[in-house]
Amino acid sequence: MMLAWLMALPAIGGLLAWPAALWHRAAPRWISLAALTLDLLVLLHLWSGSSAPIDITGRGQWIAILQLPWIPQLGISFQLGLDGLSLLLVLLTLGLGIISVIISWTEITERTGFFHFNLLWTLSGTIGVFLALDLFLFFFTWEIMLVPMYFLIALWGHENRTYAAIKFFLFTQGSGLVMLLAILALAFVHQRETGTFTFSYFQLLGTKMQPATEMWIMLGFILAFVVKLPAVPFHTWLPDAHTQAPTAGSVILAGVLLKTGAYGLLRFVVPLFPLAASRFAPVAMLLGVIGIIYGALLAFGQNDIKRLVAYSSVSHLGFVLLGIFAWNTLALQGVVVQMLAHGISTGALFITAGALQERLHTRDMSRFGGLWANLPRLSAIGMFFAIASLGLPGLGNFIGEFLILLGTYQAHPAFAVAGTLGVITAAAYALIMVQKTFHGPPRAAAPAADLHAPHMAVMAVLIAAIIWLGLYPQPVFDVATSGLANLQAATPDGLLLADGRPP
Amino acid sequence: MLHAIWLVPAIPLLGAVILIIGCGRLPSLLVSIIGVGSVALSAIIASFISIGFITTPPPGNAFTIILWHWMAIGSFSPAIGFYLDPLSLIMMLVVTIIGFFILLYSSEFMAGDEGYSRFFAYMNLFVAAMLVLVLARDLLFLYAGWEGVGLCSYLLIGFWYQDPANGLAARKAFIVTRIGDTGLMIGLFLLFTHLGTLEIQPLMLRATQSWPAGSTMPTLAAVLILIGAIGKSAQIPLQTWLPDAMAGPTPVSALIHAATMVTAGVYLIARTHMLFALAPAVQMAVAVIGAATLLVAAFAALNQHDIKRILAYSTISQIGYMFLALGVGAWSAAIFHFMVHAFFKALLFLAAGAITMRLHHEHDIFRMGGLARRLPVAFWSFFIGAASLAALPLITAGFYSKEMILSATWAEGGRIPVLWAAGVITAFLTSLYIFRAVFIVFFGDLKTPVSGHYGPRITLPLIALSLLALIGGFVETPEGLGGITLFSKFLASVFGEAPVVSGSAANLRLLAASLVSLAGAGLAYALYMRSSPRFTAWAATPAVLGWRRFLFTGWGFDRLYNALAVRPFLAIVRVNRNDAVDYVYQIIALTCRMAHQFLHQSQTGRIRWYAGWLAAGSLVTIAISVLQ
Amino acid sequence: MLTVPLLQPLLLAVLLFALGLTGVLVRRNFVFILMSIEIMLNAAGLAFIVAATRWGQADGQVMFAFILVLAASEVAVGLALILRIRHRLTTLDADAADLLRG
Amino acid sequence: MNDAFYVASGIAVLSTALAITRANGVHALLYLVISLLAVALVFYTLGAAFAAALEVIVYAGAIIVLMVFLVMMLNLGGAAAARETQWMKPRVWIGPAILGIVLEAEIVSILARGDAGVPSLAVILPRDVGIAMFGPYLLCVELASMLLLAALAGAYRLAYLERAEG
Amino acid sequence: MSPELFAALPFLALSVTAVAVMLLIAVRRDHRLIAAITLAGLLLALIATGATAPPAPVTLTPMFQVDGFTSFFLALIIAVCIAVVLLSYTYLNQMDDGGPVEEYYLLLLLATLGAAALLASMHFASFFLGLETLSIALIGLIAYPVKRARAIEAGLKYLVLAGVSSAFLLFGIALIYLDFGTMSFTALGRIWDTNPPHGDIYALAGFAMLLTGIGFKLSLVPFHMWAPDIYEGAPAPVTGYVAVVSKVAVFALLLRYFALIGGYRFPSLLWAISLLAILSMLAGNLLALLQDNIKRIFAYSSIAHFGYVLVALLAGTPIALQAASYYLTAYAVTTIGAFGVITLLSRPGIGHDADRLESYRGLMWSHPWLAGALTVLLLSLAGLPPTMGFVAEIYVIASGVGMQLLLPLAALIAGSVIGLYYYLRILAVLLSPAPSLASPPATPKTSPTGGAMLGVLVILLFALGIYPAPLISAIQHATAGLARSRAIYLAEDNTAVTQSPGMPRSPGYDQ
Repeated sequence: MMLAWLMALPAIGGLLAWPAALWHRAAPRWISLAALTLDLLVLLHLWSGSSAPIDITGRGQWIAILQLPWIPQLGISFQLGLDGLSLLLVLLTLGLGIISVIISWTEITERTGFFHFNLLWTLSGTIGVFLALDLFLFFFTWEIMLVPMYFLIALWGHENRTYAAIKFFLFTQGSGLVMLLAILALAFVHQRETGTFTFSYFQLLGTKMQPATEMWIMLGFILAFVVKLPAVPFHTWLPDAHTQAPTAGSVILAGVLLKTGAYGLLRFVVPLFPLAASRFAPVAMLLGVIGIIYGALLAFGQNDIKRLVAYSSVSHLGFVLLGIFAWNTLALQGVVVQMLAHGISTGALFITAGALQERLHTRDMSRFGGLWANLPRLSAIGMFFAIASLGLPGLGNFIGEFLILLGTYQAHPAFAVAGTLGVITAAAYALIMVQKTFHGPPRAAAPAADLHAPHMAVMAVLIAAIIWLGLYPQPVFDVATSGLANLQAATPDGLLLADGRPP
Repeated sequence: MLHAIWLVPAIPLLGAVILIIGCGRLPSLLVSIIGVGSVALSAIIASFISIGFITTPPPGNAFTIILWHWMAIGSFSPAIGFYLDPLSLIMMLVVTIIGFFILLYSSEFMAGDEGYSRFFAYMNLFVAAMLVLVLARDLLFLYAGWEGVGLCSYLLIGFWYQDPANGLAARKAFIVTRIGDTGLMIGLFLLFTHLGTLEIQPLMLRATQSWPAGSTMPTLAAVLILIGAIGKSAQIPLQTWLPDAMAGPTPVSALIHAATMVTAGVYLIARTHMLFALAPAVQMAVAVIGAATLLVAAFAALNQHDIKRILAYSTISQIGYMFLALGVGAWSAAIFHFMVHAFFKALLFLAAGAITMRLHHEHDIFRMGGLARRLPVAFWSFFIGAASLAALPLITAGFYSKEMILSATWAEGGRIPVLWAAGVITAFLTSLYIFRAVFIVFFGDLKTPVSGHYGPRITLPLIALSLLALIGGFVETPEGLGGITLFSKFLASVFGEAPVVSGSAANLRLLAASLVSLAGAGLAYALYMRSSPRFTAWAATPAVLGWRRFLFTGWGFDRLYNALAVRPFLAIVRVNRNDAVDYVYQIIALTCRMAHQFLHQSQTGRIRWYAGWLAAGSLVTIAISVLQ
Repeated sequence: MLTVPLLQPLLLAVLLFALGLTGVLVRRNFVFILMSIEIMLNAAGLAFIVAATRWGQADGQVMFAFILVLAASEVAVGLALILRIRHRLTTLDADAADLLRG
Repeated sequence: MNDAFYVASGIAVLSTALAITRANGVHALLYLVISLLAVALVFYTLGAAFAAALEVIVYAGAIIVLMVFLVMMLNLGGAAAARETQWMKPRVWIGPAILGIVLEAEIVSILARGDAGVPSLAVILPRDVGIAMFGPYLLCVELASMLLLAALAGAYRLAYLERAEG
Repeated sequence: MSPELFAALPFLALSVTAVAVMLLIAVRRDHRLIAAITLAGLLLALIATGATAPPAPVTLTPMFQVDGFTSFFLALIIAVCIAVVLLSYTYLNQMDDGGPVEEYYLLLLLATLGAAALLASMHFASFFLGLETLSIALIGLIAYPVKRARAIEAGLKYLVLAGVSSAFLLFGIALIYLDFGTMSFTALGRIWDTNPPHGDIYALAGFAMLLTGIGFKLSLVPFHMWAPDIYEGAPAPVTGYVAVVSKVAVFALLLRYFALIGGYRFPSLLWAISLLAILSMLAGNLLALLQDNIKRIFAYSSIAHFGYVLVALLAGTPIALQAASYYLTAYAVTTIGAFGVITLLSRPGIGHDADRLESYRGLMWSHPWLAGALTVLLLSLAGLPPTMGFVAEIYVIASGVGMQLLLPLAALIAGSVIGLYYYLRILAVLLSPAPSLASPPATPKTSPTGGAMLGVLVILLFALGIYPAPLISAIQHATAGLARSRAIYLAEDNTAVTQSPGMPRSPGYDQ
């Protein structure tokens, strides 16, 4: 039941926060903060109980499982499950959620109630995505995430918000519908196979299919996930959405929402369709490599700081795609760390960009320059995270990228070598950002104030987190291990590689 | 005692962290105490550790300590841990001691700079990262230090951030070295994938056990490591970043771009020398690259007029010697030269800094002159450094280290001693270009007014380093000159016994090499002290001028790379700034819009038209239903 | 009684139906359009009678009666509307009634 | 009987064609009446005497007369006829006419491929129709009355203000 | 009481109310009273529907049959009709063009009666009469504001086009009748059960012409052109009625008809329907794409929506019947809600409704409750959770996937994505900051009944979107009978359609 609360608390908080704005303008903020903190406590409580995991025969170890009837006529149940992988991602979600509330404290002054409602509902949907073990429920929460996010962008976004919001929505929803087709097709194939019509993840695992069928259904899933991830060439919604969203929206989008794509690939695509996934792996890895390079090239070319960070996300998540389809322990652990580290570092960069925009009223880097002199703290923090995102050892991103590439090398050396080139291009865009923004001759008029205390606190937490990830990621690995074992249990032999060599 | 080894990098790191958190608000005195003091402390600890190590060597002449396991995923378990053996001990000492002197120097040199605490923060961070690099037990941890020093190099080259040129130089340095780092990273993948560990010592052992010499795998691995080393150590073809890196403050150039970081490649190859021994072809390539770099950089140095750029090319060239030594298997010679080079090159840079700070940061040697009498401390230290660099016989440390390399090269050289010849020619050129600088800068007429004065924090390091540059070579002398082998004996547990070169032929070569460097100095005197009109006229002929310009730009490597890589990259970026992929979606959107317009216009509002469609639809429906 | 195959009266119905339809499509005057609809409905009625003849049933004629009901209703409402539109637009031109479009 | 059928058919087609092409409203309606009468004859030949009677009484008698009344009331005289002629340019009617012909050709070709059967030769008396109407079709007849009520209410509402407005 | 009479109670309630209203008009014109009586009659009919939902089908003459399916949809359309009455009362009061308003209720009742007859009909005669009663009454309703040129034009357009389509429909029925000598659905089904059809050209041509008539009522492309004009011209409550009752009733009939006669035996017919469905989904959404009249947008979107439900009809499995029923329910709730919002925002006095998209700018800030309701309705139309529209869309897609209708599904996906664009466009207008001064926000004097009704609808949308199980149970119960008759033709669920050579098949599905 705690699992349902995990999902429900933000939703309830959102429902409370909305009308609370009538009472006092700051009330929604406090309510949101309280709801998310409470949720975090629930999660930690669950985590503390993880020493006695629930063992489901053949389905791995779960920290908690919940199953309630929902639409029995259609074989749909309200089924949630928490394992190591989802635990980490929910943790990330809540962490960034709390941070988003804090950074919106001063940025969002209009319609605070509705803002926090949307923020919390997006988070609730995301948590649902990470917990859902029923494919219908998964799709339900997958869609639930979108609408509030649309509002966040369309209402509190910047100059081109409507276009960006609609583009974001169309891409995700269009691909989501294709995934829906695939989910239903899977359910029907399963019904034909076994006679039961169900959307339960556990029951659908191991459904026998013709190779062609498996491939088509898997492609339906993959489309939705790579659009969300995003992988080239389905990424073009991302720069617009990230750029136009308010800071909290960008943080949530980049930090959390993109991870749902990766999570979907991990949780559903490979375990449900191991054979097709292994056939598809080279293509996916190629897409990953293309994403790494292409995203970095585009990031380098941008003048808008948020666009730059957005394209850098494309590049970073290329690594994730690469790692997922390498499907060995090293690469998968790398994927987990990369997701967390990307969430933290990119989130922090968006906060930095948001702070800059708040102070300079532009995102155009050609109008920045030399900010170090006036805003040393902001600049130092911005540079720190730029460096983190170029993958400096000792910081979290490096661990992720290194493990992914190492794992990939064991599976497909050529892709690893190509992906490693991304390390060079990452340096190019991260440093050009630092140069254009913080270095160079001071151009903009001296802005008012450096970061204030709440922001500094947030940044300190993020810095600490990313250094911790970089120097001692073992706790993350330990938590993720059980989750990854659950996934790999579905593919006992690992992904058979294209050249037929087991990893 | 040895267990305190972790303090050596940790103390500078702590200093850096304090300075960063202090965020520029600490008083400058406190900053310098923290900045210099932490490295001093580290140097003292390092010294005690060294004494302990030498007096009571640990079993196997090596000591390992693991602080914590960085990660443990299956068999992949790199540790945050240190490995101390004679090689890393020497590196550690050089880094901490030279680092201490340079930081001491900086505390005065940088006084008054608005980024004073930032400077010390970065420098301390650098020292910490460099110590990690040399002390790391695992290749991955080494890589962390490797990237860390790269980052600090970037930060310090671009230290004066308001000038975009500095930023460009910094980025160039970072990205070019990163190209090399990528090679190293792939090398790590390969090594771990095939040998199952990244701990250096077991790794080397496994490599020798499981890979036959000359086979593909060690060759590949060695090539990848070599790429990393080339990038870091500014060897051909990745040398172009180093001259530009001189944009940073002079102490930075001294510490990072002369004494320590740029020689990390040498250390890396020495550290993994067993692997290179398994790949003779690659080892040959190391030697060839070293020899080529020697010559190329020396010629370029001859044509510079920025004093720091002369030194930069000289550094490239001198590292070429080290590579040459590595390539011929004279591992300890390479390390010996590394150490000596650290002494005299740091000295040269600090002296150059001492000059420029008194000349309002004038770097052009042709606008200096006659400084010998006005700046005696700077002159004498620069002169000693130059002598050591030029390897003036007997009295300078450079003489002994260079001799060791040249004799090893001769021994390895085979029938045609091309490599040896390159070394000797470069010795001549080295002498020529550095004395060219000496004569132009210190003699002749005073061209720029001198101001200010030196405090003890500048003179002390200069004196100390001068001493080292003179006497530092007596730990290893050729057979003909006493045959002291303290240094190579000490390293023998790492590299094995070095072969002793002896005989009259060796002494003859020794004599010849000495004459060569003296001849270079002499020629410099002839050309630049007594400016001969014939030489000036010859130097101004168009053909020569063209060559000089070509050499001035460092053999046109920058232009080549601009044309081959940088410009195409920028062109692609510019063309694709708006993301070509997005056009696909825009076309889809446009198609929908056009379809909408078309259909929209079909809604004419006319009833007969509507009825017509009704009839037509019916016609089609009937046709499909019946005639299908 | 008729002894030819029923195809022939059926063809007559089709012909009348098509003529009515052509009338709807061709004429611009609402009155003529209404008239043409009546022709079409009548043709449909004829088809029912033909069918009833084939089976010897009364149902076709019942349907015909219902069609008459529809035809009468259409005319009644239609004429009222025509009066209205004439009042508003001062024309019976069907093409002129295109306020609603797009 | 067959001859009567052919003659009546011919008249029906001809007069319908004339009805939809006349410019003058009254003329057209009169042609339509002729057509309806001819169809009534066809009904008769098909053995549907009751339907024939309804056709004459209700269709030709009531509905068309109502329309004649309307045409008179709207005073679609000479000017209107001239406008009608003007509207009847080939450019206007050629497209719809082709559509009509194609549709007809299609249906005809379909029907010709099938079998429409032959007359059953059973005479259906008005009595049979009545029995059907008040037997199985009883509720339908009730519904038809509701249909008429709807038409009545609608027409009433739509024409309501016409008196007041003149 | 005989079971027949008992089953006929809802119909009787409707007829009696209609007659009572007619008589009362003759006696005393009192808007409030007549509205109240209408409402009472409808409530009575609704209660009767609920109370009399027969456990087994009850036949009322060979023409009609009342069963669970009938009762379900009857309840739905009566409920919708009640909503329309609630909306209309204030609207008519404010319209005030000097003419009588009371006939409106009479027409509404008659139209509902026609729709009810459609739902129960088992025979072409009752089908035809129900349809025409509905149509003729609708013409009166559409053109009810006689002072509005647009309303008159809409009425006339509907009259002419409905007349033409009726002629097609009738001719089609005649051809079917000619071929088989019966007009009863069950009899037709039985004939084909004993003699499997081969080349019944007349019947096929008849079905096709019938399809023209039905396609017209459902405004499927290319029979759709009237819809936007009529939606725009008719007064907003009537538009809601046209959009919901006439379409839902016709579609429900189509479901029953198809199931009973076994239309699935005719692959070419399925082909034709597929084509109509695909065209409707694509063209409907494309037409709405940049439209700036909100009523027209809803017209186009309804075209598309019926394209979606046709996918369920094409699939024809039990799950598809449920899907179609659920979809129609969701559609009814949503659409009537949407037109409710338009009605409440309209000031009928000024001669047109609040239908310019521009007049909705910033509505979220001037009328938060109405705009909030509209937002929810739009989300439901777009098929987003947690609304009924979401479940409905999934249901329909599920039925399509179950039968591997790849081409229609592809069109469905493409159509929904295009559709999303304009729903979001409306949403963006609602949310845009300052309300424009050019067109001041519509009347704040919204009727409390209308508001309450909207509230109920929105709650329903959420409740049945989040927990649809009860409604699904009801639908399963309602469609069980139909599914049984369907099962006769589809001994095995997923063979009939896929075996037909013409149907599109997935290349990748199990062979």
